[in-house]
Amino acid sequence: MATAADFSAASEATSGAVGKHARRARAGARRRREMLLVWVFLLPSLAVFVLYRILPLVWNAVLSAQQFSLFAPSQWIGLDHYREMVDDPVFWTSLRNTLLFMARAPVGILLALAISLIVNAGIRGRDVYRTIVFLSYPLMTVAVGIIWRWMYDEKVGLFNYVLRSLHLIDAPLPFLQSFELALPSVLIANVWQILGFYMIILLAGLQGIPQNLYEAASIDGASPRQQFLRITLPLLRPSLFLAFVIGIMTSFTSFDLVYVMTQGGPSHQSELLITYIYKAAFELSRIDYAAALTIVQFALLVTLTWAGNRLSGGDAGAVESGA
Amino acid sequence: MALRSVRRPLRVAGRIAVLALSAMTLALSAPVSAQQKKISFLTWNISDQEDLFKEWIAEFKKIRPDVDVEWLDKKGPELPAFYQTQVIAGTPPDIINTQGALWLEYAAAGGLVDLTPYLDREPAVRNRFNADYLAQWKYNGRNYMLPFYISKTLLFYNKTMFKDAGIAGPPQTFQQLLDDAAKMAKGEKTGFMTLNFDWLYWPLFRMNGVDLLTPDFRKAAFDTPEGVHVLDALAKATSNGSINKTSWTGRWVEPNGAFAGGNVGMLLAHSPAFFFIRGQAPWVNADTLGVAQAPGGWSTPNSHGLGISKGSKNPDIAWQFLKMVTSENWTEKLSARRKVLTGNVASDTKLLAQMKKDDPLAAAVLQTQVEDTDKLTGNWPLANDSRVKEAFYPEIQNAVLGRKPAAEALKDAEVKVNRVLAR
Amino acid sequence: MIKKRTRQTWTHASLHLAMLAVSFCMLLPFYWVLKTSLTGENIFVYPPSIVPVHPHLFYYIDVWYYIPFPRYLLNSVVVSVLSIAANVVFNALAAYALTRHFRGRGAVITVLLSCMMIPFQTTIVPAYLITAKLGLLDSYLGLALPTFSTIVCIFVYKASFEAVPRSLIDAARIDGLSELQIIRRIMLPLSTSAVATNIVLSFIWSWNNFLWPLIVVRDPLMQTLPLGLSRFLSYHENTTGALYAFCIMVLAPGILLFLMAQKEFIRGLTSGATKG
Amino acid sequence: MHAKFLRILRHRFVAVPLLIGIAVIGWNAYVVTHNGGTVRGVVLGPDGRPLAGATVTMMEQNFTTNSDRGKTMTRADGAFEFTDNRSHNIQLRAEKPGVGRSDLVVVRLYFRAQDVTLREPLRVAKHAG
Repeated sequence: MATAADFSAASEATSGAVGKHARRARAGARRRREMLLVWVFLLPSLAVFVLYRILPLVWNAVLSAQQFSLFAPSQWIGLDHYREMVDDPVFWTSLRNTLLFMARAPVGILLALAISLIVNAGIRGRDVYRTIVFLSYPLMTVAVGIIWRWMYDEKVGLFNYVLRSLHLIDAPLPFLQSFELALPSVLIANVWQILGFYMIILLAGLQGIPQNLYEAASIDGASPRQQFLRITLPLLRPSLFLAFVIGIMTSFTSFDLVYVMTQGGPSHQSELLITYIYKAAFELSRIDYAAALTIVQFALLVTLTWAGNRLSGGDAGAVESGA
Repeated sequence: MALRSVRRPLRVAGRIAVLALSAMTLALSAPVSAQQKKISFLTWNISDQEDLFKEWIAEFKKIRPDVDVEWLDKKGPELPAFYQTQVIAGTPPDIINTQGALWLEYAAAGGLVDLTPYLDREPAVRNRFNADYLAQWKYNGRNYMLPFYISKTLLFYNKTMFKDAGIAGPPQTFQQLLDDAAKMAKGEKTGFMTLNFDWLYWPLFRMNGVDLLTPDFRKAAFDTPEGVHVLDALAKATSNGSINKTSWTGRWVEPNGAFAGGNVGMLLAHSPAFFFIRGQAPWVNADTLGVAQAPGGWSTPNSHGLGISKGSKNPDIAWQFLKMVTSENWTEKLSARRKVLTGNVASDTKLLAQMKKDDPLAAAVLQTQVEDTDKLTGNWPLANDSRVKEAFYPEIQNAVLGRKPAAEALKDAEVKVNRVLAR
Repeated sequence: MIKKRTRQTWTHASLHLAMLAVSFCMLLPFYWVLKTSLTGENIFVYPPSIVPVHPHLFYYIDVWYYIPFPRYLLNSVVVSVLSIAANVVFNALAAYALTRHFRGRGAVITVLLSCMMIPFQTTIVPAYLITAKLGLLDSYLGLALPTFSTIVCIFVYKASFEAVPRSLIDAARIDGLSELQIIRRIMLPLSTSAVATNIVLSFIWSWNNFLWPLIVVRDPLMQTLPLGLSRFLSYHENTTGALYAFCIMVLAPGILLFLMAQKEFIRGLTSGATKG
Repeated sequence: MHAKFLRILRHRFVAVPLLIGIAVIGWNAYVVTHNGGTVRGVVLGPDGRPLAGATVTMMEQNFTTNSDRGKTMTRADGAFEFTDNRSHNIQLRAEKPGVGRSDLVVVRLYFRAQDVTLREPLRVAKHAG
């Protein structure tokens, strides 16, 4: 796949008849015109993100260096909040939980990849399966939260009811009340809800792969496994990368299911950074400390994604250098 | 040549601008009324009383035709987010209704108007209310809120399960409560359950003489042998199943749902829980559900108050509205429709009398709300009440769910609470 | 020959078996929500009842009358339509720009990626202050503006725009099509699955948006559907059946749109053949 | 032109909204013609025969409380009729002093003020205590 740079070079070569100087002037004009065009196209989206993401981030950054009180003027206190954060055990627990929570992204993506491959394989009833898997995503989190909390209930929950009737366990497992099982339980519920979303992203990627590549490969006698490794996976890399980045992202922003199911679990054991930020801001009325937490979380995420981007070679989902 | 090539992106930019403009005209912002004065009141998850609030607004229109009244209602977890955003934006609702101790945070930070001068000027308004309940909203001796509707914890018990386990009546002591709970805990049934938000579980400690803080509220006072004994007993009862684990991690739907399911012996909760449970439990009637004070008569109030925001542009009009709303005529309507006690002594007695005839079981529940009002606990006037809770309660969870021994948990809790109190 | 067919039927059977297991796990919680919305029973009763006990539809009718459902539905639809329209246009433009190489392209991509990392819950207060300054409080535009562009969808478009072969674009440019026409006539028709993904996702995110409308709207007439939720979580009455019926009614439009958009997914496959 | 119009009509994004629109209009038409608010029924005495002169109370049930909406008397043939029902969720109870009281019958309707005739009669029986 030729990159855009080769494109502009090619079109320049075709107009060789005109003098070199004129050609360079026209190329310069065309590049300036293209630059203007690109920025005009980017303007609307960037405007929305500046207004509703970047300015609030700046607001949080400024606030994190202040002693803010709702009803009194706030004073500058520099890095006190960051110092307080260092010896705040809940911060470290929620940070550890958030990193653990990220482990669900690959699990979810692998499951979704398997499902979308099967659904894409053209077996009968594929639309029904696709809708069923997607069904859970648009459901409101409060309903998901209450039902999963009931299913995990120690005494009357469904899981314990099934496990005990199959004699797999003797004493009921206190899923949401145990310090070890609370976070994994919420993690499973989150995978259950977000599976449909990953499936859509991967399906959109699979649809983009031209069919004739498979036909050509099967004529050459490539086995389905080889076809998968040499055609599907490479061409699916942008979608997989996108799904993985979203997976990391949403572990920092999947607030409502944890908040509805366990409010941070028994003594912060299922507390994520995002639920701790919301609690600090609105339950403890400490918006300035929450702002500092937001900045630290943002910095952490930027480094994580930059590292991920560096590891996977191509820049942000583009696959020019590959295939 | 250059002109033509520049014109095309301009045309493109023009087209995008037109699109943005047409989107803007779609903004149907609400019409701004003339210099008509306006007050607004924000209620805490009481959207079921929309008709009553409309009648409030209509009545106030008669008293003050020059004032428009706007009603807002937000669910519990989201009310602080909405209110704080409005305060920062400089447009706080004039009147705010809070539950539990949230008002303390705002009052201590100077966010609520001190109502004491208004009350001193009109003693008749002060005398409307049950003094113990009115005192709930005092901070440094100043009154910041009026009672909107009041509730405190009581002990519900499942009479059928009591009969099956051979227990005569409600427990009178902490030890008897644990023993009765142990008798009923078999299979999926558990003996005791409590709500845990806003210190509702605190009577379990207070009935053993354990208090959270020293009388001057400066230091933690719970790390005592009695404290360790109580926490240790609760931990043991939770591990052997006589206390349902959801007591320590559930919020509202699960504990009440489980009790309504009919497989929990006793529930320590406040009166609104009764109506939630009755709605879900067809088995509830005077013979199957018992109602009593917790052992020792101790209870944690969880009342709703009405206060005036400091940022309000016309506090006097807001006060006039509050006076109307807490008058006997209107509190009577609220208590009749929602079956709650409003702290207005006259209308409460009238409601109780009426309820004894129509709904004796609900009357028994509400009767407990006005008894032993001198034994209220779990309501310390702390400016940073939520931070103390955030420091204390996780350690209790560590102990009762068996992650730390009780003594160690209380010691760690004491360090954390003292650090919060010192800040 | 026979061995090949049995092997094929065996793999088909195992695929179906796998999908049935997945469907069972996905449907179980959903079935419970549906069952409770029909019977309104207390789910904490033990043993759990698998089959609904004399189900009826009257909880759905309670929900219809209990909150101003038509008005909330209208608000939600207007906000979602605004959001979808803006999403498709803005994301396609941005993605097309990103397929071109220009100075600062890497910077723009890192900015977009970093914007993805700012969770909405931390931007409530500043976003409200900005909307107030723009004078868009209590308005459809104020409600929809934050969802006018989604970074995920920009990258989905970018991936499928890059799959469009250069030759088609060069030909179009030689024919004198303007950039916008190229996008509308060539790029979008060839990435229908990306468009479908964008429509479905932006619909669901704006439709299920709960915290933002709760903060930005004071006028009860401008509230969107999810805000009716607090009506069913009120302390004071039994609304379990109605709560689940409400959740199903909020869910239904999302599923309907997904079913309709599914065809786009499949057509995306077939049109892929012409690209080669 | 005709074929093109048909093709658009069959297109999903046009056909489904159209169908929903027609269903909504049809349903509203049915609602408008059937919402007189009349509630008819029959009251039977302990012996199973129609009971005249019994008072039937209608209560409107919403989630928090149920409030009285009115009373009517049964005619000679034991039949009764309310004409002012505005709710979609009502409860009926018949009683006659000296004879007894019927159970509380919950009547759920598909829309407000739907005209309904009770299939099951209200049975007044001697209640213990």
